[in-house]
Amino acid sequence: MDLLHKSKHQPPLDLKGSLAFSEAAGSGCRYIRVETDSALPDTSPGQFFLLRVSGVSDPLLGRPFASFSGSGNSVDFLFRPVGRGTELLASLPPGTRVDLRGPCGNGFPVPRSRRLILVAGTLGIAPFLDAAARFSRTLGVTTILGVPGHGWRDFSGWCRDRIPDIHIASDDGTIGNPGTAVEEALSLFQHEDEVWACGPNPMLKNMGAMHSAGCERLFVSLERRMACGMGGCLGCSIETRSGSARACVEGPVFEWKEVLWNE
Amino acid sequence: MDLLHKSKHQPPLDLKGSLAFSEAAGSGCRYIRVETDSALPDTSPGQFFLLRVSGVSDPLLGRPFASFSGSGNSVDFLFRPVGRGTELLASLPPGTRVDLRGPCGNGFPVPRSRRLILVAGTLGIAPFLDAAARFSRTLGVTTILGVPGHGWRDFSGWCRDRIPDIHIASDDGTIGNPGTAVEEALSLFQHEDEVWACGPNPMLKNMGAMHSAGCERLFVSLERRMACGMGGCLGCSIETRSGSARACVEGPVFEWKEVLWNE
Amino acid sequence: MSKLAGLHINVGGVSMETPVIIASGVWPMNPSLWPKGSLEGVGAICSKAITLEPRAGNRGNRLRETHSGLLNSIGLQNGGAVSFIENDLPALSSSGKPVVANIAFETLDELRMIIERLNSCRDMIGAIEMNVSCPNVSMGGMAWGMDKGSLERSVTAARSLWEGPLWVKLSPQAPSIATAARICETSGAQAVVVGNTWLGMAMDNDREEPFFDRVFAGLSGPAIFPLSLRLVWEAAGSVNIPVVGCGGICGPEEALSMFLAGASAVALGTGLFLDSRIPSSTCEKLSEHMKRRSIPEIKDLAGRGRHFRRLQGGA
Amino acid sequence: MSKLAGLHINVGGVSMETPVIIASGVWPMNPSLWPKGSLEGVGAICSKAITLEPRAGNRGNRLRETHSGLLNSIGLQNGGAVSFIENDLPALSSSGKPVVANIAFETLDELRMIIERLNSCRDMIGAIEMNVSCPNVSMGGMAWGMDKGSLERSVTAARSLWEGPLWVKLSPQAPSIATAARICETSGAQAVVVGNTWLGMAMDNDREEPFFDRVFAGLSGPAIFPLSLRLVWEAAGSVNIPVVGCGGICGPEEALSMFLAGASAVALGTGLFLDSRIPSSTCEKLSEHMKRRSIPEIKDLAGRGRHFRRLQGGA
Ligand SMILES: Cc1cc2nc3c(=O)[nH]c(=O)nc-3n(C[C@H](O)[C@H](O)[C@H](O)COP(=O)(O)OP(=O)(O)OC[C@H]3O[C@@H](n4cnc5c(N)ncnc54)[C@H](O)[C@@H]3O)c2cc1C
Ligand SMILES: Cc1cc2nc3c(=O)[nH]c(=O)nc-3n(C[C@H](O)[C@H](O)[C@H](O)COP(=O)(O)OP(=O)(O)OC[C@H]3O[C@@H](n4cnc5c(N)ncnc54)[C@H](O)[C@@H]3O)c2cc1C
Ligand SMILES: Cc1cc2nc3c(=O)[nH]c(=O)nc-3n(C[C@H](O)[C@H](O)[C@H](O)COP(=O)(O)O)c2cc1C
Ligand SMILES: Cc1cc2nc3c(=O)[nH]c(=O)nc-3n(C[C@H](O)[C@H](O)[C@H](O)COP(=O)(O)O)c2cc1C
Ligand code: FES
Ligand code: FES
Repeated sequence: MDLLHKSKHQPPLDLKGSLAFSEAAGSGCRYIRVETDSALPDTSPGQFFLLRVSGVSDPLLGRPFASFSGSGNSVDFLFRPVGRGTELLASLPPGTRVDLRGPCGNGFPVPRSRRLILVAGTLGIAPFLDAAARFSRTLGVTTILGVPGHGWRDFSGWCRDRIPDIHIASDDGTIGNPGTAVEEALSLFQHEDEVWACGPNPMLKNMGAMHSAGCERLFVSLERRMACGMGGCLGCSIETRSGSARACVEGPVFEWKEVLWNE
Repeated sequence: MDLLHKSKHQPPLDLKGSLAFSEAAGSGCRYIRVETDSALPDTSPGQFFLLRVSGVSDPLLGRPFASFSGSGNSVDFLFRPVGRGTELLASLPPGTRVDLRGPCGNGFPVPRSRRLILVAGTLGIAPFLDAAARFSRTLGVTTILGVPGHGWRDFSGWCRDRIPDIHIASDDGTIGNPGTAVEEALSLFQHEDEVWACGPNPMLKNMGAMHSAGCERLFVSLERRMACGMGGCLGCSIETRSGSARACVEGPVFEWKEVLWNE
Repeated sequence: MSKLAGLHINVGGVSMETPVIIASGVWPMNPSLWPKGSLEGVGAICSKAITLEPRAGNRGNRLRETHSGLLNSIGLQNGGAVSFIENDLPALSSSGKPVVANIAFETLDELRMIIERLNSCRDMIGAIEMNVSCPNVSMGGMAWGMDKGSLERSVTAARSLWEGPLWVKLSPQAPSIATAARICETSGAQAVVVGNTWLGMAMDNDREEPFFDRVFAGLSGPAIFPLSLRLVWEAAGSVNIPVVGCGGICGPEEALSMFLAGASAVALGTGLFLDSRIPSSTCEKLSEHMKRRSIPEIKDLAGRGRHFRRLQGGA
Repeated sequence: MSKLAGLHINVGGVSMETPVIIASGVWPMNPSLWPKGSLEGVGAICSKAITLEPRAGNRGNRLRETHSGLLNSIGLQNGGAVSFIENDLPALSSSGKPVVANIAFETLDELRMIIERLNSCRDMIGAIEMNVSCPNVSMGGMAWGMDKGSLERSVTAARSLWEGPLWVKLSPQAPSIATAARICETSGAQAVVVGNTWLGMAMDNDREEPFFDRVFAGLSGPAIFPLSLRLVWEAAGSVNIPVVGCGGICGPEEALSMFLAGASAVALGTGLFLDSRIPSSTCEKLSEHMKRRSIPEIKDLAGRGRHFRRLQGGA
């Protein structure tokens, strides 16, 4: 299968660590740092870790979260409590022992264009939080955050504190420009721009409009429930033009065109 | 059954709270405080709480621990990691959410004698930690701690810091007087002393020697695995002369003579 | 009690204010031991298993925790039918909740004699729940529920002796829960309780011997919930009498799943060890779900998740 | 590798450096995806189920976590026998660990054709593991393991076609695991794997429909351990061929319990999702236990917990 963007795939490591801090990131979201007992390998934007509480079997499985600022013995995550696992995670105090498996997945490919547009739907900003800064040293980087509306004001502010030139769009028009992240991206798109997107599935599907607008390199990071994070269980499969792919190995980042959106 | 020492038994409450601190108490033992969201009822020495981590089902059951310094919205426990549940508990950082059920059980009866001897085997000191101070205002109180030996030096020190006139005995003679807690108690016993004991089963059984020495009021706090802590499951039954009794309702404190030691 | 509006239901002849039952063997029989407010949301209370003669229960270890589960080997410790009727029943019954008398027996003769005793206090008993599923005794218990013939004989016998509501508590170990439930229905049971604990075991690794004296023990608690839910789905698909869902329900969401799968009521066991307020929070959740979907009565909730639209075809 | 001293064992014709097997369906077939060091302590690797033709697996949700458990409905997604032989087997086999080929079939004809294909690469295959226990497909799978007649027919057929070691992976849903294991033994199987996932289900409460398209799914993970251990105890008591304990083993203590109950080897599935180093820590624990008890060889550990001294009499 030709879906592996990186020529040499590195299997994930199983690491132990502790929550170093857990802070509010606005609108119910949490910003957490894990300090690992042993050194982390390098990670690239779009890669992720499975995170779970150590030593207990409920919750059982690690939950996948995009990592950022990962280096040495610490790695950061940004998440929103949406279910049992994330709600529990949000309630854990610093010092709690956790298991990490990662970095998993392919991550985004090395950019080939001179300009990069990063398009995030709400928590989809996570993989771009340091990518934006990292790439803007050498490339023109435009970051877009789309949120549903006023409930997301604090979170939008938190993101703007980190990416001052971020473009924010809200469906209800109460924060930043009115409209969706995709519309915002279309309005900023210039020929030859490379576009990366991360967010809810419907948004990613709509990103297809970028192709129509002439975008040649359009990559999206997809979400699936996962068990192993290393290509064993086939629980995370995604239908692509090249056949069934695993979000945790051949993904989570796919070329938009590869994905069979209407499966 | 005439085993209920207290005329009016109060069923336990289900409370939520957070770990306020978790400190080393020497020799691997932990001293923790739980701050509860709502006010605690009064507790008496020998009563206990079932303690578990909130919101998860592994570990499933609350673990029974004798409470001390319980008042208002805070209650303290002293424990030793001996298995999965206690090891996990020892690793939890302050701020961790916990469920409490209690106070459970009968506790020790109101002392009738003018002198009270409290006999503890290692962690059996827990229910006596504030009883010693509380009763010494009105009674002559002698507290005895028995430990196996030198591995328990730090823990013995921790106990002495709280009960300066504590008598310590160690099996290997390396801490305090050589010998067992029971031997120590026999040597300090005076006619009409009331004796309370808490510790491992073999020690409690040996406490029978106090009777031979003339002790009339001898109470022991027994341990059993528990599920409900409120008399429902019959998992904690103890054979007594009056029939089967529940350690969580008719106990954990029994008159030594009531217990069928060789069941 | 407008919180409970719409939650009233009649399950197999027992009229209950809510469809949440306290399962057998987990709750004190003496009301003075019940935590304050813990009956809020409770629709009925099952007794601990009653046998003809008093039983001391099993020796040795009785409880062992597993991952999200509890193995128990209590062994039907109880004071016998006469003591139940004299000491427990009046108090239980004065709580105002229907009392479900859970009965266990080794022989049909014993079954007959227990029911005769209970007939003497018929008005204090909401229903008899035949326990043909206890894994923790060597005779009687589960054996009655494993075999079609003995299940039919025992339910038929009970039916002919007892005029009140008759429920049967089935064993997850029955080769087919659908068949077992159908036998109960045709033999005159008015409801089936699905199910009891699952047969498990634990090893004492240090002593290199089984942890329980009787080797096997019954597994309850959240661990078994997905298995119990499947049994309820199967049983509800095969009978017209109500199914009481039991096994691993430790919160409102799990209770709701049971109703959607076809249960008309739920029974809570191990969950009450963790939180005595689950009946109350379950009722709140059920009310809320019914309100959101404009479901007027709880009985209309039973089986709503069975009309699903996806194809069953596999790949 | 003195850490592994005494752990060598021959299980049903397969010689393994350790008695710890990677169970079917949980591990990548491509060794380049294996985490560094993760094969430490591993004695053999099972393939994902192989069917004659490629299968796309099930649509819709495939995974759902439960309390200490995992429901899966993967549905035997695989590239078919030919692709296995050409793409996966050579790499798997070059790992140096015996490869156990897990095969699933709908008809005896299909069984025959798969085995014929595998016969062409006999030397790369440690054993065939007949999967008569997959709950996630509509035909084949579990159906073969539920009925005495079909179990006997299929094992006998496989035995006549395959000269190498033959294992059968039994279903926890079999009415009697002891009977099923005995049928395998008399039909020529050299080992039984006990067992596969337990049939469970989950409800999507918001959508009011079953969470999985196929309604039922297979439950694995720590939740089922006490149930699997009981099955192993029963199976080991009824056959002389080795029993491989599988189901819910997530740590060294559980693995040790399986041996004491009668298993000659263990297979790890869901546990590997949590920690890829469990095979290694399991081997350490086994070695340590054996040393402490002066047990020279792992084969002497199997069943040591069966000679218990307490009475079985109940109360
Ligand atoms: C590669 C990858 C990277 C991700 N990065 C982030 C991130 O940086 N920040 C963040 O907040 N979230 C991220 N997610 C989503 C996150 O993993 C889920 O929100 C989380 O697993 C939900 O767990 P839960 O137990 O709270 O939810 P559940 O109670 O299991 O489910 C609640 C809801 O979440 C959905 N859900 C469950 N698991 C997943 C999943 N694996 N992916 C998507 N939706 C899921 C369910 O369908 C349901 O709607 C990522 C997911 C993937 C696959
Ligand atoms: C009324 C009462 C008061 C107690 N007070 C204290 C206290 O103040 N401080 C303290 O350190 N311990 C106390 N204990 C003991 C404590 O409850 C157990 O150590 C704890 O439950 C073990 O849990 P675990 O999961 O770590 O052990 P497991 O892994 O379950 O078992 C480890 C070992 O502990 C034993 N054990 C398990 N449960 C109990 C139990 N309920 N009682 C006794 N032994 C058990 C097991 O038999 C085994 O030997 C008390 C017990 C009771 C019944
Ligand atoms: C400690 C204990 C004692 C039990 N005693 C009985 C009993 O006497 N009769 C009976 O029918 N079921 C008995 N059960 C089974 C429960 O009523 C219930 O069916 C089972 O535990 C599954 O439900 P749960 O997972 O909610 O606990 C007992 C269960 C436990 C845990
Ligand atoms: C995601 C997943 C896929 C599985 N696929 C297969 C399979 O293809 N063939 C098979 O025989 N068993 C399969 N199993 C069952 C496991 O091999 C194992 O028997 C079962 O999960 C119980 O063990 P565990 O609790 O250690 O996981 C699968 C299990 C899981 C979780
Ligand atoms: S999560 Fe297991 S294959 Fe992707
Ligand atoms: S712990 Fe349940 S009766 Fe004592």
